[in-house]
Amino acid sequence: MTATLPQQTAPPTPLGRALNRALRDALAEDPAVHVLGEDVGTLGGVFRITDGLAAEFGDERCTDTPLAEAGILGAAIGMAMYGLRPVIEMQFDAFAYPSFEQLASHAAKMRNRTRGALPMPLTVRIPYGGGIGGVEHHSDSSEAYYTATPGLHVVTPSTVADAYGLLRAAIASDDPVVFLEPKRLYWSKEPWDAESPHPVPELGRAVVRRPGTSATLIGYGPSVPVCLQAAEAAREEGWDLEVVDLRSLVPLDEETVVASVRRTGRAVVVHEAQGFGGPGGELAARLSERCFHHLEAPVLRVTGFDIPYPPPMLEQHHLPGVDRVLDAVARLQWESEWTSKEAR
Amino acid sequence: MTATLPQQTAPPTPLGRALNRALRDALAEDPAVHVLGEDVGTLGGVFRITDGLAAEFGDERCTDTPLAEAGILGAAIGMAMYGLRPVIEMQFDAFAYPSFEQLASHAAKMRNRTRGALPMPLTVRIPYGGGIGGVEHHSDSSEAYYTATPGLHVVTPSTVADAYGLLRAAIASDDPVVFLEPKRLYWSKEPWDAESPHPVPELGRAVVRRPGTSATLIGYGPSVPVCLQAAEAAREEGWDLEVVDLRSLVPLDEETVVASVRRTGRAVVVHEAQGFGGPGGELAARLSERCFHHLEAPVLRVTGFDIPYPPPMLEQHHLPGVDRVLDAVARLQWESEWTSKEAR
Amino acid sequence: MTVLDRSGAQQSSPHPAPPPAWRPAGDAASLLPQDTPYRVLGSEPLPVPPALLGDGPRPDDAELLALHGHLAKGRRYNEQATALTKQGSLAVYPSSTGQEACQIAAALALAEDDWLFPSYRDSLAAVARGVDPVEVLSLLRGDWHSGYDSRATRVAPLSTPLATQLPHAVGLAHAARLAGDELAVLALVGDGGTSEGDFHEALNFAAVWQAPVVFLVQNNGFAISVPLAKQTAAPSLAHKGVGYGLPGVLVDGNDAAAVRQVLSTALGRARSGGGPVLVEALTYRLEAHTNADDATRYRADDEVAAWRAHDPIALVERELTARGLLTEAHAAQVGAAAEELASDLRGRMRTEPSLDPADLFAHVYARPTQQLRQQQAQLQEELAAAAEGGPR
Amino acid sequence: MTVLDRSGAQQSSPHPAPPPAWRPAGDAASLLPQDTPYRVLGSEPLPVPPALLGDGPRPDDAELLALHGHLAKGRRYNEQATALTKQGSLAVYPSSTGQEACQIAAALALAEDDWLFPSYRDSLAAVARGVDPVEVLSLLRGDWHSGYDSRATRVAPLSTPLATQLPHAVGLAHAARLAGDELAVLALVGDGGTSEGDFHEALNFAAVWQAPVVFLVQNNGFAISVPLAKQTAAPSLAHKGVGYGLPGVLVDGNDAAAVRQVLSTALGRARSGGGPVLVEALTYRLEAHTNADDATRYRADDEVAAWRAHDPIALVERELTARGLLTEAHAAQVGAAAEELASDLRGRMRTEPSLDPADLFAHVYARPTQQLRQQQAQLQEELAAAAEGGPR
Ligand SMILES: Cc1ncc(C[n+]2csc(CCOP(=O)(O)OP(=O)(O)O)c2C)c(N)n1
Ligand SMILES: Cc1ncc(C[n+]2csc(CCOP(=O)(O)OP(=O)(O)O)c2C)c(N)n1
Ligand SMILES: [Mg+2]
Ligand SMILES: [Mg+2]
Repeated sequence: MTATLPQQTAPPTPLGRALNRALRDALAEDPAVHVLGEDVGTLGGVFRITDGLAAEFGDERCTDTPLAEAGILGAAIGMAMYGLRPVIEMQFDAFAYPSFEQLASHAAKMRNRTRGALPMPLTVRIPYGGGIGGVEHHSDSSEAYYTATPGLHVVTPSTVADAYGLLRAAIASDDPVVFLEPKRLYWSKEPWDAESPHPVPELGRAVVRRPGTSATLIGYGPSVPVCLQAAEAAREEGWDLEVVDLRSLVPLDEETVVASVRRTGRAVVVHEAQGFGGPGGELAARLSERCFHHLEAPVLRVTGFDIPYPPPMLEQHHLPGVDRVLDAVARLQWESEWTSKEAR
Repeated sequence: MTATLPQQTAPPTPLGRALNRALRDALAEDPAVHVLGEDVGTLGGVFRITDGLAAEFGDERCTDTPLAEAGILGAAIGMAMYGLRPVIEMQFDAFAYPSFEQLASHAAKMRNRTRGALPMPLTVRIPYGGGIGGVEHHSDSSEAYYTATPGLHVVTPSTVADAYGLLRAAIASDDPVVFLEPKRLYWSKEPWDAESPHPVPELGRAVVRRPGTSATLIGYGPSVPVCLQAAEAAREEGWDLEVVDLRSLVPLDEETVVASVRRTGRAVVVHEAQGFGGPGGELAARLSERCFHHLEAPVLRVTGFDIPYPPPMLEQHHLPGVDRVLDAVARLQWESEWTSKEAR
Repeated sequence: MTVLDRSGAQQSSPHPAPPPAWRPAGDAASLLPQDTPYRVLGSEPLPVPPALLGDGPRPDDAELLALHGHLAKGRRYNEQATALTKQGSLAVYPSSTGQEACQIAAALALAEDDWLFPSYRDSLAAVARGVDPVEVLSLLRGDWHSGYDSRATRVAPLSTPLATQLPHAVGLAHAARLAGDELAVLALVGDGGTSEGDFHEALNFAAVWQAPVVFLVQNNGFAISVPLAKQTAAPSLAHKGVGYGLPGVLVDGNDAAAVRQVLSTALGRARSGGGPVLVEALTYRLEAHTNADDATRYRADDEVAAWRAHDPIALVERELTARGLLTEAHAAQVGAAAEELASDLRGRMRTEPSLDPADLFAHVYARPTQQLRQQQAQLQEELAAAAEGGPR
Repeated sequence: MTVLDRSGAQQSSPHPAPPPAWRPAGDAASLLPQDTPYRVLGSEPLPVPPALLGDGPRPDDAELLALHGHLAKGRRYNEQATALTKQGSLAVYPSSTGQEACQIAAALALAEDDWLFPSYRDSLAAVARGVDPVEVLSLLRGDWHSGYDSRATRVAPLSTPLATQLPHAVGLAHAARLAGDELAVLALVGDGGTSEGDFHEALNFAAVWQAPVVFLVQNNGFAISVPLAKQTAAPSLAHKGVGYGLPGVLVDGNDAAAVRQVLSTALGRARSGGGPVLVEALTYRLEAHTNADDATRYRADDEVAAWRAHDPIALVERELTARGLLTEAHAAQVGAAAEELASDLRGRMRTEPSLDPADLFAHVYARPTQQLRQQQAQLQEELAAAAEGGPR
C-alpha cells in the first residue's frame, strides 16, 4: 500500500468524476460489465459520468441505445440472463418511470421467480433530486418507489469516496441495485485521488459521519451535507448532533441507526422526497418501535412537502434546508414539555 | 326517502355487484363518464365488474381498448383534458405498472402543472391484493407506489356499501383517484339493495368499524375483515379492540386515527403490502409523533413480508391473518415490561 | 383418425379453405410513404406528391410572403430565447433554429378549434399559434411548469417526458369526435421520441379509434447526441404508419410550404372523419440540443454546413427571389416585425416574475388536504419569520 | 437578405440539393409481408413463399409423420392440463388447443443452444422443447413461479406480463452475439401483446442491434375477449416489421410444416448474422382463454366451427392421407405416445408438491437481509407453534 497517497493531499475531485472512475475500473476489471443508456457513448452522458468510456472500451461495452427506457432495462435484464453485468443510465429520475414495469415485475423478481437460477446482477443508475434549477420532471426524489419493491437494493452516496466505493459495490452485487446519484452533488469536490486504490465497502452499512450526543440526524444522499451543516450550526445553540449517513436504504442498516438513537434519545430524519409515504416514515416507524423506551421525544421528519416537485424559482422553499432541520431539532422536547401534553 | 328499504332486509349482495352498480349509476347520471379498459365491454371485465355496461350504454361509453395500459391511461388523460370523466380498469395490480409514467408524471401532476387549468377527474380502478390463489403478478399490493405520489388520491373500500359509495365519490372527484379494489372481497356479500338510493361519502374520512377501548387496529381494504375477526377473537383474551377502516390512504384522515389511538394508547396497523416502505410505516410514524405521550407501547405493524408476492400454495404464510394480529396485540406491553427495557 | 376423433375436429374437404378473414381489411400499399420527401420549393423537377395530397396547388405569392415573415420571426424568437439563457433570464432553451419550417407550418395549419400537443422543443409552434411568448417560456424560465392556459389556447403543456403527450393527443381527439366537435389535433414528437412505447401505443389507439389526430415527427437526425442510425433501422420513420394501418407521409421538413400543405391536408382529412396520419418531416437542428449542450462532441461541422445550405429560410427566399418578390420593402417589414417580437420579449423577460409560494399548495388537489394546509401554514410562518429579519 | 444575413445561413444554388442522406439505407419493399399467408399443406395452388424463404422444399414424409406425432401429443397435453384444472390440481390453464402447430413448430425449429422466450400460453412449446411438463406447470399449479431451470433448458420463464419478455429476448440475443456464440432466440407473443409498448421497444432494439432474434406473433384473433379489429387497424401484424427495418412474414399458423419452415429459416438467418425477423402466424384458440373464461360471451359458435375445419392436426392428417401415410399402425403409435405423456403427467401431478416456506425468503436476494432473516425466524416460530398443536 505504499503507493496510496494520503487522501488529505489528494486533488479536489468532483463526485461525478469518482463515479466515472468507478465505471471505468469496473469495465476494465470485468469483461461482463456493460454500460448502456441514452447518450452514454459519444457524448459521455448529459452529466458526463460516462465520459471517455466508449472511446476506451468501444461501443459494445458502452452503448448508446435508442430512446426507450423500458427497452433499455428490458434488454439489460436479457443481458443479465446471459451472464453479463449491465450498468444502465437513466437520464433523469422521472425518465426512469417508463421502465417501471420492467423494474418491479422483472428485475426485482427474476431471482425469486426462478429460485436463483437467473440472478440479476444489474445496476440502474438514476440521477435524482433537485436543487439544480431543473425544469419539471428533472428533480424527482423517487426513492420511495424503489424501497417499496422487495428484490431491489437502493443505494445512494453522499461523498466522493462513497460515490466510487458504493458504485463499485453495486456493480459487483449479484442483485439489482437502484443506484441513486444526488445530482446536485455531482460537482461537489473532496480531496480524492482517482489513481490510488480505493476500498469497496459492503452494501447495506450506514456510517456515522459526525459523532454527537444530543440527538441524531439521519440523512442520505443530498441531505447528508445539509445534516452536517445543521450539526455545525447547532453547536451555537449548545446541541451536539450526531449525523448518520444511511448510504443504503435497502438493505437498511437498522443496527447503526438504532444504536445511535438509543444513545442520543432523539432523532430527526431528513430527506428531499415528499414526506408522506417517503422513506422517512419507514425509518421513524422502525425507530419509534425499536427505541420506544429510549426516546425523549417523537422522531421528527424534515422532508419535501407533499407536492409535485416545484418549478426552479420556488424550489428553495421546498427543499429541506439547515433552518428547517434546526427548527425540528428545537422541537425535540428539550425541556419538560410533558406538562403541555394536553395542549398538543 | 320512503322508498329506502332498511338495509337489514336487503338481499345479500357481493361487493363486485355494488361496484358494477356504481359504474352504472355514474354512467346514467353523467354523460361525461366513460369506462375504458381491456375486456370491459362485451366480456364485462374479467371480474365482471363492468358487466352489462356496454350493452346498456353502448361501446363508446364502455370501450374495449387495445392491450396497452400506458395507452389506456394516456388516452384517458387526453379525454379528461377535453372535459370527460374517464374511469379506467386495469386488469390486475401488476398490469398497471406499464402505465406508471403516465400516472406519476401526468395524471398526478396535470392540475399542478397547469395551475388548475387542466384538472384530471379520472378514476383508475385497480383490483389488488392476494388471497385468491392467483399466479405471479396477479396479487400485488401496490398501494405504496401511489401513496408516494402527490397529486393522487388513493381509496379502497372494505364493505359492500363503501364499494358503491367510495367509487361514486371517486368518479365525482375532480382529482385523479387510484381506486384499489380488494379482489378477494369481490365475492363477499352483505345485505345491500342495489335499487335503493345510497349515500355517497366524502373522500378522506376513516370510519370506526368497531368501537373498543384496549387498543386500536388500523386496516384498509382486505385487511379490515381480518381486523374485525381478530377483534372478535380477542374478546376471549379480555381485549376490547377498536377497529378503524381508513377507506382512503390519501387523503389520510389523521384525526380519526389519532383520536382513537390517543384514547386506547395502543395501536397495530395491518396491511397485506410488504412492511418495508409500505403505508404502515407512514401511519406508525405519524401516530408515534402525534400520540407520543399517549402511547403505552410502540405502534406495531402486521404486514406482508418484504418479499415478492409468493406462489398460491405459499400465500397463506405471507398474508397477515388473525393469529398474527393477535400475536402483535399480545406484544403491546400490557404488563410492566418497562423493567425489561434493557433486555430489548 | 385417433387424434382428430378425440379432439372433436371435423373431417373436411381435401382442399381446405384459408382461415376465415377476421383481419381488418386495408390497402397496405396506399399507406406507405413515397420514396422521396415531398417538396414544393425549388425549381428542379419536384417529387411526386404523396397519395394523400392529390394535386395540391403550389403556394401562391401571398402565402409565400406570409411564410417568409413567420419564419423570420421564428428564427428571431429562437435567437432571442437563446440570448436570454446567456443573460440568465432563462434556465435553459432547446432551440428550434433550423426547424422553423415545421414549427411555423404546424401552427399555421391548425384551425381555430384544433389542438396542438407540443414537445419541449416546440415553444416556437406555440408562439406562432399566438400564445404569449412570455407565458410559453414560463417552463424554461422556471416560474411555473406551464405558463399559458391550455384550454383557452388549445395548446397542451410543452411535454418534457418524451412521447407521453401522444396518447393525450389521441384521447382528446377521440373525446372531440365522440362529442361531434369538428376539430383535429396535431401532435409533435422528435425522431428519438418515436422509440418510446408511448409512441406505439398512441398511434395504435389513434388508428383503431380513427381519432382525428395527425402525428408530426420532426426528424432532425439526432436525439441529443444519438444519431438516427442508432435510433432506428427503418427505411423511414414514415414507414411505421402501415404497421398501425395509417398512412405515412414523408416531407422535406425545411420546406415550409410543403410541410404546411401536407399538414393542412392531413388535418383537414382528420377533421372530416378520414382518420389519423403520420407525417415525417426531414429537418435538422442547426444549434446544439440546448444552450447547455456541446454539439461538437457528436457531429461534424461539415454536416452542419450542408444543412445550413438547406436552411428553411433560404429555401423560401430562393423561391421569393425567383418570383421577384424579395423586395427591399418586404425585407425591411419582415425584419422590423421580427425585431419587434424580440424586443418585446426581451423587455418583458427583464421584469422578474412575481411568485407566490402559496401556489405550491394551491394546485395539488382541487381542495388542499389537511396535511397540505399544515405544510402551507408552516411555510408561511417561516417566511414571516424570515421577513421579520434574520434567519430562523 | 435581412433574415439570412442575421442567421448566418449561406446563399446557395437555385437548385438546392436534397438534405444529406443520413437516414439508414434499406429496401422497404423486401421487408413487407406477402399478400397471403404462407402454406405448404393442402393440394390447391400454394401461396408464393415469402422472400426470406427462397424455394424451401416441401416437407418430406418422415418430417410430416414426426410433426403429426408431436401435434397429437400436444393436443393431448392441452386436454390433460385442462382436465387437471377441473380436478383442482392446476389453478388455471390457458390452453393452446388449436395453436399446436405454432407451439410444436416453435420447439422443433430451435437448435440446441437457442433460447425460447414463451408467454404464459406457451407451456406446450416448452414441453415440446423437452422441458419436464410437471416443472413447466409449476406456475399454473402454484407451487412456485417458474418450475424449471431456465439456464439449463434455455427456456425463459413463462411470461405473464404481456410482451415484457420481448426486450429480454433481445438483450439475451445481443449478449450472445457480443460473446460470439452462434445461437438464435425465439420470442413468442400474442396478437394482443403487440399493442404493448414493450413490443415496440423490443423490435426496435432488435433491429438497431441486429440481434439474432425471431419474433413469432401467434395471432389467434383474440386477446381474451377483444377481437383483432379492436386491437389493430393494420393490414396485418407482419406489416409492423418494415417500421423497424426488419422483414415481416405472414404464415398460416395452423400449418405446422409451414410455420416450422418459416421459423427454421428465420432462426438460421438470425444465427448466421442476418438479423431479426417478425413472423405473424394466423391461428385460432379453439378453447376459451383459460378454463375460467366463458368464450361464448364474445364469439359465435360458427366462427369456432369454421376454425375447427382448419384444425392444425386435420391439415397434417389430410396431407398424410393424400400421401397414403396415415396407417393404422402409425395412428396407434401416435395415440399411445400421447397417452403415455398424459398418464405420466396425471400420475405425477397427483402427488402434492413438497413445499418449504423458507423458500419465501431464500431467493429474494443473494443473501437475505437482516430484516428477511428476522421475518423468516418469525414464520418458523409460528409454524413450530402450530405444529405443537393448536393455533397460537
Ligand atoms: C422519457 C424521456 N426520456 C429521456 C428524456 C431526456 N431527453 C430530453 S430530450 C432527449 C432527446 C430527444 O430527441 P428527439 O425526440 O429526437 O427530439 P429533439 O431533441 O431532436 O427535438 C432526451 C433523451 C426525456 N425528456 N424523456
Ligand atoms: C401487461 C399485461 N396486461 C394485461 C394482462 C392480462 N391479460 C392476460 S392474457 C391477456 C390477453 C392476451 O392476448 P394475446 O396477447 O392475444 O395472447 P393470447 O391470450 O391470445 O394467447 C390479458 C389482457 C397481462 N397478463 N399483462
Ligand atoms: Mg431529434
Ligand atoms: Mg391472442
